[in-house]
Amino acid sequence: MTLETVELRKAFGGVVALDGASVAFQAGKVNALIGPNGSGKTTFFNCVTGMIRPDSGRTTYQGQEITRKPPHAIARAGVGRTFQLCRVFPRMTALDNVLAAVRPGGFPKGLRGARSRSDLDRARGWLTRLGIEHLADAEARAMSWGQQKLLELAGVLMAEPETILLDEPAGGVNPALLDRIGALVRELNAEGRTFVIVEHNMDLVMSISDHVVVFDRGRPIAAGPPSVIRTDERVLGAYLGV
Amino acid sequence: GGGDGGESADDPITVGISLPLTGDFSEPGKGVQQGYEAWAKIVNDRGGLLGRQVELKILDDQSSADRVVADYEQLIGSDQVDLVVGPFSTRLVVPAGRVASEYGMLFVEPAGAANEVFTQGFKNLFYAAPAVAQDHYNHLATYILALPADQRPKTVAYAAMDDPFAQGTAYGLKAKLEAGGIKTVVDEVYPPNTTDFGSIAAKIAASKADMVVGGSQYQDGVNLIVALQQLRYQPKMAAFSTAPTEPEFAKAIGNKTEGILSPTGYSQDAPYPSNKEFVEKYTAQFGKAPEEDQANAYTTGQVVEAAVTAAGCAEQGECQQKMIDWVHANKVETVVGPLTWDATGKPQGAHMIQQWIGGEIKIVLPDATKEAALLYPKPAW
Amino acid sequence: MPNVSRRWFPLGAVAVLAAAILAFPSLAPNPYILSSGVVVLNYAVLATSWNFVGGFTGYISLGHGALAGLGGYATGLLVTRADLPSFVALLVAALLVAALAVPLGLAALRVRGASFVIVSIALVLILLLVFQSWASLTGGSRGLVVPRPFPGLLRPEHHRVFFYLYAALLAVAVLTWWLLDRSRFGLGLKAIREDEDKAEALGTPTYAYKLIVFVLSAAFTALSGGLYALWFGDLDPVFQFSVLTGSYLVLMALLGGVRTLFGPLVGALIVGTALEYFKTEFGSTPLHLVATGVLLAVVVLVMPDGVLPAIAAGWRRLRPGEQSSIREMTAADLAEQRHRSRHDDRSGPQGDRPAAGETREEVHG
Amino acid sequence: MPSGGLLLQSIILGLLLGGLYALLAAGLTLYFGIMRVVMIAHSAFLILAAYLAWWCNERLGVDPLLSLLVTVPLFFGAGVLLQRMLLSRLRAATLTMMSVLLTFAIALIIEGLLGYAFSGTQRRIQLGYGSASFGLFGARIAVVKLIAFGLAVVALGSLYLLMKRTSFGWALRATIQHPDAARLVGIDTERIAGFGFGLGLATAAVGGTALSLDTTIYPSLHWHWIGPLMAIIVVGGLGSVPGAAAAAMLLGLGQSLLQIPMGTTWAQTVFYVALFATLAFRPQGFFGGRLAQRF
Amino acid sequence: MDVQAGYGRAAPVLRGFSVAVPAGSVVCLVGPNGAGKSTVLKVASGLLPPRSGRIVVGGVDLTGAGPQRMLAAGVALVLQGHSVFREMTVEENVLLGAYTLKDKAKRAERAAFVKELFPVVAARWGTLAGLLSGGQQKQVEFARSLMIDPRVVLLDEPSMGLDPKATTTIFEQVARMRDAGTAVLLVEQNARRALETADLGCVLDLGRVHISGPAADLLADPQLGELYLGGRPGEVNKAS
Ligand SMILES: Nc1ncnc2c1ncn2[C@@H]1O[C@H](COP(=O)(O)OP(=O)(O)OP(=O)(O)O)[C@@H](O)[C@H]1O
Ligand SMILES: Nc1ncnc2c1ncn2[C@@H]1O[C@H](COP(=O)(O)OP(=O)(O)OP(=O)(O)O)[C@@H](O)[C@H]1O
Ligand SMILES: CC(C)C[C@H](N)C(=O)O
Ligand SMILES: [Mg+2]
Ligand SMILES: [Mg+2]
Repeated sequence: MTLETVELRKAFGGVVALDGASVAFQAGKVNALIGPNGSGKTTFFNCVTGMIRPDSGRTTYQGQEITRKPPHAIARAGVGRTFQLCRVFPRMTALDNVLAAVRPGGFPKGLRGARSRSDLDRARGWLTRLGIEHLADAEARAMSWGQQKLLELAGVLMAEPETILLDEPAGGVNPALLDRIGALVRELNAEGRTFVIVEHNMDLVMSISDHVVVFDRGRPIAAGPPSVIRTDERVLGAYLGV
Repeated sequence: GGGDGGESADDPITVGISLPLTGDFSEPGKGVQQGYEAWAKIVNDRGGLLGRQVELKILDDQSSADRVVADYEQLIGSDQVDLVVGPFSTRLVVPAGRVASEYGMLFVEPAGAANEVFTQGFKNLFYAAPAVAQDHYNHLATYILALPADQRPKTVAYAAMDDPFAQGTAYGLKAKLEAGGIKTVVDEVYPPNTTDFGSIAAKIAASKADMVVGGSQYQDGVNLIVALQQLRYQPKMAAFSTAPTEPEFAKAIGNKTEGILSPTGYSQDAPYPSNKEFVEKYTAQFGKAPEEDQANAYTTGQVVEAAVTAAGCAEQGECQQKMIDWVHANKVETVVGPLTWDATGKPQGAHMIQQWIGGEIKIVLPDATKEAALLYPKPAW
Repeated sequence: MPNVSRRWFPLGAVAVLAAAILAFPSLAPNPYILSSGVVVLNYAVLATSWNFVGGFTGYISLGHGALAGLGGYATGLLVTRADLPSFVALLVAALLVAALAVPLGLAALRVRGASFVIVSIALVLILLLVFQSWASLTGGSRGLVVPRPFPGLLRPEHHRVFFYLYAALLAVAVLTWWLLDRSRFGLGLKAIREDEDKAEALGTPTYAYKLIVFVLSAAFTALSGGLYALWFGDLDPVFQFSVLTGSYLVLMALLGGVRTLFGPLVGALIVGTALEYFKTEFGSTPLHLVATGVLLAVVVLVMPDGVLPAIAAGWRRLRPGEQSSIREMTAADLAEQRHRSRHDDRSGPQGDRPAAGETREEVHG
Repeated sequence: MPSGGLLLQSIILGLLLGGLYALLAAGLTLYFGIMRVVMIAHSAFLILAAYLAWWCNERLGVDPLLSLLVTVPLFFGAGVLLQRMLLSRLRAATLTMMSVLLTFAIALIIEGLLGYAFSGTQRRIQLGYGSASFGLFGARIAVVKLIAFGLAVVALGSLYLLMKRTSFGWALRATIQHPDAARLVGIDTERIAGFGFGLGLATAAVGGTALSLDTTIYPSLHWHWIGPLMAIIVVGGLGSVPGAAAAAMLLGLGQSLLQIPMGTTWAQTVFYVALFATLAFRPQGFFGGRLAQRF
Repeated sequence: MDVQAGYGRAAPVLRGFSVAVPAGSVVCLVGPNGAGKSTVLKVASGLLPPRSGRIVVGGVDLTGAGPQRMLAAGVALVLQGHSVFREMTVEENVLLGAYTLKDKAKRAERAAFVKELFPVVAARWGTLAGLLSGGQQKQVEFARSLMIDPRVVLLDEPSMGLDPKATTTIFEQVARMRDAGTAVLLVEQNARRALETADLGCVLDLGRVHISGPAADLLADPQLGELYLGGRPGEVNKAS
């Protein structure tokens, strides 16, 4: 169990976004988190990564309690994420966007030059793998929706977190490219990275994930391998809507 | 100007001045400007100084200490004026005085009355008026303390601007009255940019003090009086510095001026020889008689004139020290009487007290120069 | 060839600039001009210090005037009340202000954007109130007179000494900015400017970063303010704690270009000179305010990125080619490229890319 | 311990002052909370209006209240022009920041022109009823202050109704929040934004006139007002007219009462203390406030 | 009625692109990221003036008209990404969709219709839209666009971020619009699904039409599949 939550609860005014969610994600697997709109998936990510504070409940990462840590500390512990409403640094070039994901390190290290050869090479490598290498020197704000989405993904990958949370990576991405993203995820997973992916694109979810957790109204209602989930009654009712 | 070498007898003597023509002190600042202009005209009509015409170079410092320094820096360093004289108000005189002193210039000033002007260690500065701020109310203090015990005001409310001069006057009086056993019931200090006097007035009115003393410059005095009147506060005695002697004052408070007291260093009817000429020529030039600010500026001119004449020169350099030494050693006859200074440049005289009576401001103290008897208790305003 | 010129051009510019600054006192025709030079250098240091916060993190502070004022007052008070030697007082004051900047930063940096602007304005106004009211310590509205560090010196000499002191301080500030700009720490700060939450999610301790750079900026600002106090001698709360000062700094930095090393310096040169010129030209009327306002408005409307970037862009437009930094590719092209890159995999894609240096220059200059 | 009389008097003064603050802050709420423009020049426009009222009174002998007939439409027009010609040119992404600077520039220009036209000298309208007052349980209420308060109530009321009851209010908010989407539902965004700004300046016209009745004015006075007004809109919750009004009354009262023990200057710190407390504990404001988002 | 447009921008995103959308039909625009799909819709809705070329709606040349006139001519666009008015309530958002509609009864009727269609919209009627989840916001946006009956609807990735149920609702509505005689220009990355609904398909790459034709033909083309539509057609498609 690498990432585990116990009874996470978060209410916004009257709306209970997370209602005692206890979830466990396994290390070295591609996990998927699915559920209807508003079921609390993004809120779950936000709580886990420290962007918002849960009302109650705990999160542990590799056995360490991370519940009330600030987001950057959680990121440094090895949990990277992307945002559903894709966020890039608009007035930086694509290359700098990716370079900015390199952790600066402490006092003397932080003053080192930001564009070392090796960092540059890695950054360009990621852009290439995501098919946006030709945009390396374009400012992020001048990119199309899907291009920004890919750029954000490149940034997270550059930081080399062990565990990567992706919030709707497929939203707005061209399907041809999506196949390759799926392949990329599997590749990285083979290198030992853990993924948690929130996604509505069932093709993608079912084809790449090892373990699927289904959310409804702020708590998991089912969990298991894709083949099981696909036929689970509750899932069909709550989510797939048949 | 041209301070360097080629000094010729028909070059005018330039006098550099920075004045608060706008901002907090603009009302009195304009008065000072008129005084200087009157002086220059009178001197020039007389044939000039050392046979040279006097030319004024006036800059506006917007009542700001930063600007006043830059102005004198420019006047002395860049425009190379021959002489400089002071701006209005202690707050500007102190920084200006330092520039002048660091350039070794004689610095006579019309309006740096507060004590701190004379504690800076300036050896080149002279205040051209009869008395310093804390002595302005001396005659009034004597008068009050001489009243029979049952008629004396028993409680006093003080409100003073956080300004060396304004506070100096009020606290000068306060020290003397407290020593005489008169109680202080309100003691408020407000910053120069205050515009709302409602709550200060409320405090004063609620204290029902017999007397109110305002350490004011100009507008703050006007505002405070209106606020007090809105609350129908009727003291037995009300004294304010500077404001009541300004020409605009009566109109500004809606002519409800009756009985307001104010110290002044100057009287149009003063018997000093040069005063008659000044009042006459000033009135001819500006269409009305001079007030205190104009007189102080004129006095400043007179002192400089005496120094230049005695030293026989007027330019930057050694001449300045000659003039400084001369002023330290001599008495100068002016429109406010004969003036002498101590080593710090402090004058050695006393102020008179004026009062608004029947819509006019009249000298009421000391007895020797009074134009009317002091109205006490003061009629309602 | 263009590569060589790109390398040597900045160095040459720095050398020319340094020479010009060092020669100025000997060339100044009179002490007044020299004193204006001191004022302009003061602005240059302040604007550069401001840019540590404004340029990197994008937090627009209108309150830096107050930090300079604090530096000035602290220096003055340490000299007058604690009898410290002037320049010891200056350093201690800068340390004190830096220390005070920690709680100030902790409070102010919690909020972003416009709220931060409001807080920074509030900082100025509240300090103004405190320094006006706490007369027993600060002298209140009457101001504070700071004794001369070199009492014997005549005024022109005094100006000259301070001119060089300021030049040295400026050099240190510019050098520090340059170091940060090219560092990883600097890139983290720029990420904060672009999207703070995102930077945080990428592992940048944004709050700590902002705080560090704020304190650094405060220290430089305080040094400049303290030096001003020693030079000028008369401190008045109304001028030490003025929103106007802060906004002049913003104007200078913006005008020159907040994302460039010499932007604030160039801005200070232009605005500082303009301010002095407006004052002497329209001195007796408040029209200098109008002129300043118009200048600011024009900058904001016409060159929101500043003079230096505008010049750079103009320069680029003059040279043909390199219109767009985006190389355009169809899906098929991309597929093919991918194919190729899979073969020469780890060697990394670092072939010839004409537009690369160009674009970077524009962004980080 | 202050006497009961002083306390009552201070409460009355505080409430009257609060009303004036509420009016002056209303415009700011409009630009800042709704249009995302930090309008530094608002108080400069107040002072401008005050000067116009003073000028009308001084030169033409017109009662300042009558000058409203001219200044309100004038300011509305100026606001529309300002928005259309200047603010609309700013990039949406940097609007908040750049508007600070742009409006700052406008403030400087106004201050400079006022200084040029009328000099830096302090001015005060001399009204026949300037020091008139009537009693209330032993306290006194100055007529001029009451008039100012009345103006504030009327102006605020109409503004509130306009924003809540007409589709103009909706369209304005939509325009600011997502201009493209607003255009796509058929809103004439340029006109709406211009009107919004004009409305804000119209409140400045009323506020300035109210202000001129009972204080001295001088060109640089607007600096004095910026801090308290900003504090009020933050405490009241950015964007909420009733919130700003409540905060204004409360802070006005607080200031007035604190003046008894602390004196005028220290009492002004109440605004900043409230500002910092708000930002620390409830950044969305204490009274109104909608999205708890940080700008 | 059809829309005719040809464009070209300085740093050209679209270089000589034309498409015609007949009334009562759905034209689906697909293409890689950055191909210019959103740009086409922005130009067609008047948000972005074209450099050259013409936009014709129902035979009337409307080149250069702003969104307001376009809307008056019956052209409506739903933006890509999130375009709710964040600090307004769901109610205000939805009703603003009918800003141009003066008839109050009609408005209320429409509101009731969209509330029924999207349960979330009804449930969160008084909430600030910015507080909704990503998918919920998309639903509000779509609901907002349903408040009027335009002649031409431009949809930019309407299903992005929506759960399967809501996606189904959206495609149903697209079909309903077509049946009511509306011309729909649909941009979708959920390309296979969209082409299934569409009558005509059009593949856009680098600002040019790569290929266009009946939707079914495009779906069948294997090369298109690899470059634009992605492989593995619907392993689990039956579920949705
Ligand atoms: N800041 C907030 N304030 C109030 N309510 C919120 C806030 N954030 C989320 N919610 C509510 O919490 C619920 C869960 O939202 P969340 O964004 O986690 O959903 P989601 O599962 O990610 O949905 P989607 O698939 O649409 O992205 C929603 O009903 C939403 O309205
Ligand atoms: N504001 C802009 N400034 C400059 N270039 C832009 C801008 N917006 C988009 N572009 C460029 O125009 C091209 C087309 O963008 P557009 O948004 O139309 O693509 P799209 O086909 O909708 O892509 P996606 O599927 O990713 O949404 C892209 O290469 C993009 O980089
Ligand atoms: C008596 C006045 C001319 C003195 C002046 N107001 C000052 O501040 O010192
Ligand atoms: Mg979500
Ligand atoms: Mg798009």
